[in-house]
Amino acid sequence: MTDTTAAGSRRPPLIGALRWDTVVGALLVILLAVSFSTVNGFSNALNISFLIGNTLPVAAIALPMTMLVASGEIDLSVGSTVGLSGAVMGALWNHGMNINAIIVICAALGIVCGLVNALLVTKLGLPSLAVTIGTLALYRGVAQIVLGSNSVTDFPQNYLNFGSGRLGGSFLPTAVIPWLVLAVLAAVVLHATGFGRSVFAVGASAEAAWFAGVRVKRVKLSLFVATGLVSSLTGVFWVLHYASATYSNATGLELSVVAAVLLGGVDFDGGRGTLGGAIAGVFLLGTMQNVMSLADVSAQSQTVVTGVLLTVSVLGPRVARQVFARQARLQPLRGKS
Amino acid sequence: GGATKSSTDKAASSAPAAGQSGSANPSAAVKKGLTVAFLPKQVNNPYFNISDAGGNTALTALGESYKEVGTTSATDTAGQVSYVNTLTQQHVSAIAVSAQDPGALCTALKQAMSAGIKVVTYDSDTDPGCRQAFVSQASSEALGRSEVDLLGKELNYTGQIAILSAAQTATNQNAWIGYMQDELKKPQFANMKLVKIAYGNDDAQMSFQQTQGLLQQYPDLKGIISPTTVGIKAAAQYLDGSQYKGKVLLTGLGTPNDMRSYVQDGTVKAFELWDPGKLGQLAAYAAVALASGQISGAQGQSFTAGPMGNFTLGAQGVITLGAPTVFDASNIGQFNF
Amino acid sequence: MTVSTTAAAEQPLLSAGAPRALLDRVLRMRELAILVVLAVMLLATQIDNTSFLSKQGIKDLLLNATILVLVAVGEAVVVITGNVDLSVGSVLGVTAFAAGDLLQHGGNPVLAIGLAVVLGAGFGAVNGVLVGLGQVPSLVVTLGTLYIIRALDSIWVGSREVTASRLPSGYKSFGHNGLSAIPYLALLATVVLIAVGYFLRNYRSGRECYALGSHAQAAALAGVPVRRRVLAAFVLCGALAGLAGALYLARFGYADAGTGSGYELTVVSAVVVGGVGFTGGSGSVYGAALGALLLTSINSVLPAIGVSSVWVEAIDGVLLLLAISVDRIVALRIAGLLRSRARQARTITND
Amino acid sequence: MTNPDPEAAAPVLVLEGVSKSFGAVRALRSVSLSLFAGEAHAVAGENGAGKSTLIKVLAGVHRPDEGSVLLDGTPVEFGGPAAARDAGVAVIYQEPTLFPDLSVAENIFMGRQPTRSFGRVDHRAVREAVAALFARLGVAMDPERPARGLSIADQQLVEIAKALSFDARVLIMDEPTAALTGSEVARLFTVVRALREQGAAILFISHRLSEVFELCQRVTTLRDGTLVASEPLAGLTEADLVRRMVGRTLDELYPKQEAEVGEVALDVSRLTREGVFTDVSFQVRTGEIVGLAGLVGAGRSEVARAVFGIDRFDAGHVAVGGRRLKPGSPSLAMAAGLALVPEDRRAQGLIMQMSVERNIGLADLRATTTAGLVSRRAERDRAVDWAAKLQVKYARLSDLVGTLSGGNQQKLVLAKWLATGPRVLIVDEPTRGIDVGTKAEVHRLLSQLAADGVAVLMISSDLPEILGMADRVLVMREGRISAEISRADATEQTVVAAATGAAVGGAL
Ligand SMILES: Nc1ncnc2c1ncn2[C@@H]1O[C@H](COP(=O)(O)OP(=O)(O)OP(=O)(O)O)[C@@H](O)[C@H]1O
Ligand SMILES: Nc1ncnc2c1ncn2[C@@H]1O[C@H](COP(=O)(O)OP(=O)(O)OP(=O)(O)O)[C@@H](O)[C@H]1O
Ligand SMILES: [Mg+2]
Ligand SMILES: [Mg+2]
Repeated sequence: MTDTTAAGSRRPPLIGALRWDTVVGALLVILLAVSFSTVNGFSNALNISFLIGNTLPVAAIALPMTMLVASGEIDLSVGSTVGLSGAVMGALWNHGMNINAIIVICAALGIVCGLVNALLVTKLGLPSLAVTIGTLALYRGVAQIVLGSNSVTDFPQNYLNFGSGRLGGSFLPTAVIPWLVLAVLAAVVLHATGFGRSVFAVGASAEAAWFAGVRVKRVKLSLFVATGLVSSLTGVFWVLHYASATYSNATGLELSVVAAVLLGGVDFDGGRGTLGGAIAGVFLLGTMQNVMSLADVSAQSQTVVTGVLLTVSVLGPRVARQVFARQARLQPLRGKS
Repeated sequence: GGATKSSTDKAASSAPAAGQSGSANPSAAVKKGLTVAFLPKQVNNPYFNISDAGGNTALTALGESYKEVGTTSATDTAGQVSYVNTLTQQHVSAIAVSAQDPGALCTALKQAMSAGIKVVTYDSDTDPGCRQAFVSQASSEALGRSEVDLLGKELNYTGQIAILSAAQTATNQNAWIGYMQDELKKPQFANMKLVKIAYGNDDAQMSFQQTQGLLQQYPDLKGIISPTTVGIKAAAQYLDGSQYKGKVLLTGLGTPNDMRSYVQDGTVKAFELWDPGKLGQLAAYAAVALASGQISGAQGQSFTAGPMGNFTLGAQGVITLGAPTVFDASNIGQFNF
Repeated sequence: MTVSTTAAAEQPLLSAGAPRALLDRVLRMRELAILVVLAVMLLATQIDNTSFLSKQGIKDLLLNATILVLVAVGEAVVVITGNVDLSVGSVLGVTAFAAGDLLQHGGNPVLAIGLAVVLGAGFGAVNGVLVGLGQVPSLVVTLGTLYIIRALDSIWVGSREVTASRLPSGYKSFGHNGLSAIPYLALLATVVLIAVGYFLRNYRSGRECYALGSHAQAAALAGVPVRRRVLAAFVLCGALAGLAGALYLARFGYADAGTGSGYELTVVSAVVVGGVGFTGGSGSVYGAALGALLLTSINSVLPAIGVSSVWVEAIDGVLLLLAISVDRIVALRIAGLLRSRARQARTITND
Repeated sequence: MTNPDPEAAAPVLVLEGVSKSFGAVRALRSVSLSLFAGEAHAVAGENGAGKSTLIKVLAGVHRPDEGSVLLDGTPVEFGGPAAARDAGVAVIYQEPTLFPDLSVAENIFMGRQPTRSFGRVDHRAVREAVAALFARLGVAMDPERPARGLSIADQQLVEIAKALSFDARVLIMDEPTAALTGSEVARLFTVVRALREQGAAILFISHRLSEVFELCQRVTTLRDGTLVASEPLAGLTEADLVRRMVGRTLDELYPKQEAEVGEVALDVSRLTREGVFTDVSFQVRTGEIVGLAGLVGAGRSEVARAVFGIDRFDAGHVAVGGRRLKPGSPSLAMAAGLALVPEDRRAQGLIMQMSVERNIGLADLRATTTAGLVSRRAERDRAVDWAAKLQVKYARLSDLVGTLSGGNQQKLVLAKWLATGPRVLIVDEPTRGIDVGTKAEVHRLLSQLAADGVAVLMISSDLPEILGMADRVLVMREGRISAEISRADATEQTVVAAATGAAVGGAL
């Protein structure tokens, strides 16, 4: 029995540090540092507030999406849920309903949207990718039926201010506060509670988790519902931020969210990933886009960069692991000679 | 607070339009060193490519700088907002924008205007309060009525007709369709009946299938109006390869290059369009006039658009390009756009 | 103390009887559910609108399905190997334009189709190499190449477009003519479908695609050249997307930088509706083709019965959900059937 | 073509000074081995000794860091499993590797199906060959059914059929019998002996030493990755072999402690799951070990699953400590004090890509949670504690359990459940793939638990284990309890008779 329990859980520091989420975080810091010093117009408060404000929808949905992907599922209907929530908000507002009541209704609607996904996945055992491609069309379709071709813009000013305003004169959009609360909550739940442990267990092996007494379906159900709820609240924010409710709000948002989450090192097969990585991924993509626009990089070239980043994000960790595995193998040999 | 629509309606409608205030000096000299940024609905869209090239021509003639930025998708409203933000950061002199959504750009455009940037919309307008001037391709009324007249003449004013539009939300489409329906109420159209408005979402395949559907649902259909370049092209291609070729007449808005072969082989008799290049030129001249202080966006002000002559601002700062051109077998050879 | 004798072991298998086996085979066909849904839908539409299944109507149905069928067949092969290719829409776009560009400069139509296929296969090879290289989830890799190929396409194409007037008329008529109600394009797609289906069923390398989708590690242990098969699947998928691109051009007479964007979700939907399991290893290309036919038919049926296009998207979604739910319920039933059968077999043996 | 004196001929397959490391773990250190035609050669060693690694080197799965493999005297470097197979080496791996979506027949012939003209697969030939193979092995399984849903034992049988179908010169079997009952093992051995007599070389691994003695002529023993001895079995006793494996003599294998039998802890009444098991009733009292025996597929595991709430049942009820359990909820069953060590450790017992500490903690998250937050320290302490109690061999607590040897994984599953402090413990094949030393350890542990008042239900296909450990033996046949036999009456004959339905008096 060579090195058993006594060896403890020490890891060679290099391999520990070279987790992909840390790499993404470091990249983000470097990008920010370089942009602050060299990119014209990046560093002023207005731009930073634009950057954060425009990234918030993706950042918000990425929180529950990270957990969902870690549990081995995915939700592609989030963009449509955002759109549906906005459309309902616009339609009800046109009917003269109280805005607070509308927001509550939108939240409830999000829960229903999540529930529909969840029940199809857990009750029938359907693959979530297929289910949510279906609801992607369905929710967007319902949005279209609800609001038709209307575009509603005349929401009360103080609410619009929440959507696009800033905290005092600072660079922080007002809506960052609720997001931060949500982010901390999500991080604690995922990484420090029993529920979080179950999420990873379910993602890595639903069967083994079930044998260990994890209520697999309930875990999945709550994650889908959380995703629906956050998406619909994001829909409300979207309407207020852009001061526009149309049925087509946030078309294609799902791909941005998924791309950011995957870039952040969350394993698509479930069971692995960190919330910090996902958030870093979100802001890395957002900052990248902002900087490239400021530097007059065309939209097409920006897309190339996004694509390359994504590809590297999956190839990168693997290549890194191989390289460091080789180093680790060589080290004991070197130590001996 | 507990705001509802009715309680804020007044406040919203009585809010002063940001652009229209301020005075202008018609004889002010054209400022030099201006940068005018074009922000089309979509880059790489052939139509906007022609219009923006027109803008470039005009600016080059004036000795000002031109740039073009934009999203690769025509429904990426959030992306368009980001671009407005970026241009604000870059302190361009004026923005010429074709809005993807009438409301969503407002906050960002207002921010741009408060930073001293002049805003002209072209092709597709925002709410009037969010820009100083709108360069309209043709009056909606003229377009709508003339297309019905065109088809009426071809059909001897009898038979069922249908409209194949773009997205259900497209503001300009809906305005034109409104005038078409109004025109059809006139006595000479008593025997012409509009049976259906279909939406092809400016997607070739969808427009294609919508055309098929129209013909299956209404076997006696005699004519189709498609006031969108994508729609008319798809409808023509379908008719061309079907038994309905030459039996069902098609008109609408299209570009000569797209439609040439269909006019030559008899699938389409006539259609119309303004010159998108001229539209872009006019937008550029209007932007320069605004930035030079020659106009401020109020009704009645006028400016000189280089070789295009004098233009006067109408109500709510609308500048109209003029009547569209009708293309048919006799003249289509002369155009290349 | 051995329990079962050889004769007893074989007995239940053989005496189960041929008619039951046939019924079984039919029941086990996951494609059956889709076929039924499709037939019911078309019939109902025909009753509502008698001109729906006219010669022109049938031709339109088949034409609409052709392109999606081709791409879905390629996608199905990739999905069967346990992967997915999201870049098919981008590949279709590039290849359609490349073929068009060649044609409008006076190129030979056959050459243009060949170019599209080769170009598509090339992109497929890139995907296949990237996926095989890192043994990484193909969903992420091809989401990346979806962006990259689309962007390279729009940088290359810019605002150029290929319009019908610049295409040889023979090429266009190939796009919409045919033998009576059967378009040439549909014939071509059918040939491809049958060839791929036959190959998957009857060749070792075809069976190996199922094996590695079912359990990649086990496949490696069984000596299946995993990377080579994955690469081949992606190349086939790319090539078919390329072929579909060339046919898209013939059919719609148009291509620009945006051609085919967003197509991947439709293709994936078709494959999923067609009963090809997303975890790999199950389903057939015939199912995928039926799925494609079902999806495109819905889009023809709705306008034909006068449903407002406002409703189309929602109905599409509901039908997709219905299709996969029905498929799933049928599969569960069959699993139950198997369970009780296995029990019976054992009981007979042990007696 | 029998070869009466293998030593006289040249060896078929030789392993020379082979070393293999995984990161910091040195699984094999300069191991040599010669395999002759016509012999059955056993490899013995504790869990994690390196047996499976050795086999994977032979099969071309792993490339050795040092040393070489010689086939017929010439060094070979297999690029992969396919190369080894083509050279005539067939392998049954420790963990079944089937394609769940494909039919059993396809599984057996994947990659080398007989073909017709133009290289097309001859489906009929495949079916016929499989039917013949199954007849040879006496397996009653529909070759056309998908492999998904096969029990572990059935999977193992398919693996065996697959390996036999190669007609290989060298047949390597890594614990092929771990999940099988006596009758299947006997049949397998008949077939293997026939192969050996036809001149094939057999390499065989099993933790059941009686099987080793029954089948093999020579044995190679490994300890901690190093070679201890390679010698003829004739003249060795089980005790000798054990001493070579563990480096010391072993205590009694079935250390049955007398415990006071108390209240009824688990009461299963008329439990029925349509088509799976019918009318199953039994009770387990505190301090009692009840054995559940039966042939493979008799439905023992299914009963255990239903009792624990994994599967729903159609009729009957389960009560723990007098309180009825809500069906279909493992978490409620656990709350009532039930624990289940499942039969398939890879799919059900552990989460392969999670670390040792998280796996141990998963079954009882409440124990390490304070104020809603999981304490990492508590999690680690608990893991260290229980891993030590069961002598689990691992390098770091943060290692993924997928990298542990099969036996150590099995110990981890036990650790995970014992850590929950259950009142009723159901163990399904608790010693599958566990070496003799640890097996004794597990038996002692189960005895100890019973003595401490835990009610234990032990499902096992290892008849001596059942007879040695159980206070009472329940026998299942075709989904029903066919007999309940007291410890005094339980013998190999009575149990087998009840399991097979053969008419032997005195069972009921
Ligand atoms: N892929 C791998 N990565 C890391 N370590 C490994 C790997 N495979 C085996 N090991 C380690 O190598 C050692 C030998 O394992 P091996 O599976 O050969 O044992 P074994 O003798 O077959 O044991 P058992 O009887 O439990 O099956 C163990 O410590 C194991 O943890
Ligand atoms: N998930 C499943 N789907 C279909 N059939 C199954 C499933 N699990 C088990 N079976 C079948 O049910 C029967 C009973 O299996 P079970 O595992 O309960 O037997 P057992 O007595 O525990 O034997 P052993 O565990 O030794 O194989 C077997 O024929 C098995 O093939
Ligand atoms: Mg082993
Ligand atoms: Mg069992």
